Amino acid sequence: MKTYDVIVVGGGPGGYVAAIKASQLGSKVALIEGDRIGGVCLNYGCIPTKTLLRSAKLYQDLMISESFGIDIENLSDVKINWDNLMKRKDTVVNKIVGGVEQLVKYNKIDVFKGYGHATDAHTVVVGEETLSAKNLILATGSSVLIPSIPGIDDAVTAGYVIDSTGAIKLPKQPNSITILGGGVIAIEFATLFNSLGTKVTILQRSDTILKNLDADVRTTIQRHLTDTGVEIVTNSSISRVDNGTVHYTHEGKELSVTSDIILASLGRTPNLKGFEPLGIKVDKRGVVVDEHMQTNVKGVYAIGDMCGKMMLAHVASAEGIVAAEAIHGDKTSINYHKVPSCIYSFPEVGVIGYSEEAAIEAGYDVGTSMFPLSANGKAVAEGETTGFVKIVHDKKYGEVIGVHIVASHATDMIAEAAVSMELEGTIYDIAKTVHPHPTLSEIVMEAAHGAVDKPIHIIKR
Amino acid sequence: MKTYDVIVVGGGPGGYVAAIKASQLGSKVALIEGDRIGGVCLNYGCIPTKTLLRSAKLYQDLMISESFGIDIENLSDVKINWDNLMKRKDTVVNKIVGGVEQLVKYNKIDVFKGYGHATDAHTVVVGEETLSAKNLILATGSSVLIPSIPGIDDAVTAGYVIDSTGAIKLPKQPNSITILGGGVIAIEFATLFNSLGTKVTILQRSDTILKNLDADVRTTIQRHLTDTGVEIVTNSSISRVDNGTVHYTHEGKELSVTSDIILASLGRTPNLKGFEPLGIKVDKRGVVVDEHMQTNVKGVYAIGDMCGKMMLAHVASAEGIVAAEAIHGDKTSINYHKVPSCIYSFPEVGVIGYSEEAAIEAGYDVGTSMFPLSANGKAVAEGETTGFVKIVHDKKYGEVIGVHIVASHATDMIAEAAVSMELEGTIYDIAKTVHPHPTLSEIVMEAAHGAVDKPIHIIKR
Amino acid sequence: TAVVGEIEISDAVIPSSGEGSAVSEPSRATTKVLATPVARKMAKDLGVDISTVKGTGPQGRVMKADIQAAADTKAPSDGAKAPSADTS
Ligand SMILES: Cc1cc2nc3c(=O)[nH]c(=O)nc-3n(C[C@H](O)[C@H](O)[C@H](O)COP(=O)(O)OP(=O)(O)OC[C@H]3O[C@@H](n4cnc5c(N)ncnc54)[C@H](O)[C@@H]3O)c2cc1C
Ligand SMILES: Cc1cc2nc3c(=O)[nH]c(=O)nc-3n(C[C@H](O)[C@H](O)[C@H](O)COP(=O)(O)OP(=O)(O)OC[C@H]3O[C@@H](n4cnc5c(N)ncnc54)[C@H](O)[C@@H]3O)c2cc1C
Repeated sequence: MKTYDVIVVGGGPGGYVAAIKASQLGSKVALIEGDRIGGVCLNYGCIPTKTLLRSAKLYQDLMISESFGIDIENLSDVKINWDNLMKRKDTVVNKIVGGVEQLVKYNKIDVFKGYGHATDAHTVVVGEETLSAKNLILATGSSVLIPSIPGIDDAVTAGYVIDSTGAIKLPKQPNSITILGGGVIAIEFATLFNSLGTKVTILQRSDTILKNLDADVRTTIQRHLTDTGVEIVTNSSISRVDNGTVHYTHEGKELSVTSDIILASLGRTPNLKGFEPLGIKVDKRGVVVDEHMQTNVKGVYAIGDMCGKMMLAHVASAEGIVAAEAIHGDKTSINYHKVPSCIYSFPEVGVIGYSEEAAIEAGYDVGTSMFPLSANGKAVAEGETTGFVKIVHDKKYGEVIGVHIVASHATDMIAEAAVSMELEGTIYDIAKTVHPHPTLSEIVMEAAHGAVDKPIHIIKR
Repeated sequence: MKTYDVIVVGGGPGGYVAAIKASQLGSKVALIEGDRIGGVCLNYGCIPTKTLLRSAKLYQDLMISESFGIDIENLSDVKINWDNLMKRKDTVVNKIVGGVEQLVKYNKIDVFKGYGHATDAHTVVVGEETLSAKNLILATGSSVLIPSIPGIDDAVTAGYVIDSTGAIKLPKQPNSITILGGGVIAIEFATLFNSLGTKVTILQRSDTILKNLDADVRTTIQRHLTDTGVEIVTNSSISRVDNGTVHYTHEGKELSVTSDIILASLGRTPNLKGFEPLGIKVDKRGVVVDEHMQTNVKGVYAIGDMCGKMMLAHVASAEGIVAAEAIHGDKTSINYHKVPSCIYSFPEVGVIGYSEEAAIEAGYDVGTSMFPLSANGKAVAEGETTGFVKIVHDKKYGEVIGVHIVASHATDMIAEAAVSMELEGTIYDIAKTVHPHPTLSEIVMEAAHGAVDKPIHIIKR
Repeated sequence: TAVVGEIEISDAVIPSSGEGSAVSEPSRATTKVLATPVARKMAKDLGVDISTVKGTGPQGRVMKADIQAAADTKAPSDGAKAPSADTS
């Protein structure tokens, strides 16, 4: 039996970061991973999707290169080389996973390959090995949930229905794809396939895609997707799947859509198998933890997707640091209202904090200010003018409590909002900050000016 | 004679913003512009260059599209359509200038077309009109300085030597260009022409391009330009120009370079003509003003390039707001150590505050932390890994006093640093801010972690 | 009808369901001092009670210059320099 200070189960962005941090703080750490270091994020999630999206964006720009003064004699000579697309993705993933493996090694963490299970709060068995430690950090992530729709199991077996992991390794480009669900992952895949020329249909159960996002973001993205050729059916109820055909009802009518591939993106469920003996409390979102990521069982921490707070890689990492610090005796915590999230659609989305609706509901004296991208010089120069910034503030002090950006570089831009909110910045501070010209970030300043008083660069009636 | 509260001379980003702000604060405002509203920035500077750079970036990406999994049968079928490039640039410029004209009109500002001159501190003559006002804001900008090099005047007349205004409206793409000077504008044009396939040579008098920038930024950009085919000759002394040939000495040798076009980018000089009667004080940088932008003559303000503080559009605009507020009785000012500046090279540069050298010279107890882009997942996914972030902080409280970013989206990323510094943020605050994954902005957080203690994602020995 | 999962991955905002938002509901009842991180550290360092300092930053935010000024004015007369506990 090997003894450690901390055992981390799961080597995703939650687990490996927790392990590194714990080791940096002086603990002797074991990390158990059943698949590949990097977890969903590096292997099947964040990184492969963004790698493919990079190519898709280039392809899209290339198709309209004439409007930028670059002529391609025959656009039909431009071909997506699916094999190379996949190869590049694998190269990128392997490079980054290799880097993380190096990091883990450099930080003197013992890695055990295999799926672990706990026998009690201090003992984890992996293969032939039994490990023991004072503290346990669970970071096993989540798995795709395939809902029980009549016919879906057969369609999965026949290869018609896939999940996101299948979608990043298709053997060839589908002519058409139907996406079940309208969450962030669904929208990113819709963007990817649509940009590459695949016919995309989204079937969404509720009346909107991207629910929980600010209404202005939702409608802008929904309209833009529709304008660029994606078919979005909201208020649809799926009744049955028959190979590549999805039968559904919409506004009382029985309809169906047939496509090469059906992507199920209907939610994820925490990975809890093997930890039943611990008796940790779970609710419908996932493992229940206190603000220092400790479960109801002393010395057992849980982080990342399995807690279901915000299913994002940077949240998993931040929670991993909190757990490692808690074990080390530093009581830190995360304010989830100050955590950004992104959608890598074209244009991108970056949001943080309260939506207008949520802020009102939470009882704030809410002020909002919006500034459109179409009035921004850099956006016009780049030919990408769909989008806006919306700042939600608490009128009491002018504190910024939510920022919602739709713009081609929104995922880079939201960091400004994150650091402002971390520093309890107000609309006055952002308005006063000199932003460089010409950049998209000027719209953030303009919106702040609009919240304080009057923006310079818009006709506000 | 028409009477106003404020007369603004010059309709660039300094003048038009000052005019709008003054009007928003309740003043009756006249704006005098001899050329086109928008000044150098909108018509010949920021906007046209960034519009052309957008096309150049696309062309560059397109040339390596195979590495992204997109095949173009014959790369020789891809052609730069110079006329369309120019047309797009004109369309963008006209659109933005038109927008500003609307704004000026909407803000009830009387615009007078023509070059104005002052007869005293309250009187400006433009064409047939004589205008009078209690306050005058001068915002006449700067002009290119063509140094007196033997033969240069003839070469200008013959069309071999041009300035930046000529460079954005060349009738056709030059095969080769020699750029005299190594400042920001020179580097942006080097990037533009090099990416489009023109052979570029930079002749720089001193031992480095981009002097005044942090040494790490300078060397990274210089190396990258060289690696991508730009010839950079530092420590060169130009002796004579003969049509398209520049004769220069370098390390004691007499050398020459011949190219289709020579771009003179050797500095700018303030536009002061017509304001001699005011007796305003001028030093070698430009008009001398106090922190509220007032000259030595009461009621006469000067803003923007003509003051030569930082020759940037957003500085001109910020100074315009300060002047308008000062006239209105609000004493605001600008801390130039908290003003970002950008270079739209590939990769881009965004910097703010002290360079490491300057911070040491200023007497700070300097700490620095660097994080390379090559260790960032998004950068690897995008295939653009040249760059880094460097944070310079004051060890006393950890206050961030300088941030230097080289990255494909550095111009968008620097806003985070600007707002952090405006709020007197520390390395601890930036490290604690959760940054979204995967984004380039994560390197800012990692560098802050490195400054505080240890970054997660790098092997730091 | 289809069974659709409760959990949507990388869902952007925490729904306002009980458990989720309870984690971090800000306490908004107290009046707070707007101050910069450096000003707070400096106030502690120099024994200045930050809540007594009038801020000159946007919306009255207390900046480091304000703390320096407060410390400078009190320094000559106040030799004792009782450090303030206020680090809010
Ligand atoms: C297609 C897609 C795109 C995404 N894009 C983004 C994005 O752009 N940005 C973002 O922030 N998030 C994104 N996400 C979400 C992100 O991937 C997750 O939030 C993140 O991976 C969660 O990290 P984690 O460490 O909690 O779990 P995971 O990454 O799921 O890692 C858990 C690890 O634990 C291992 N494991 C499980 N059980 C055991 C066991 N018993 N013993 C040993 N090992 C075990 C698993 O093999 C796995 O490697 C995306 C997700 C998907 C599916
Ligand atoms: C190629 C190039 C690229 C640049 N790129 C950037 C960039 O990306 N970002 C950035 O921040 N800066 C950039 N700059 C710098 C930027 O353009 C200037 O800093 C900015 O334009 C200065 O603004 P201004 O209002 O002071 O003067 P100007 O923009 O020069 O405007 C002055 C105006 O006054 C008018 N005028 C002059 N004399 C009179 C008179 N007597 N009567 C009436 N009108 C008069 C002129 O016609 C002109 O329109 C660039 C400059 C160049 C040349």
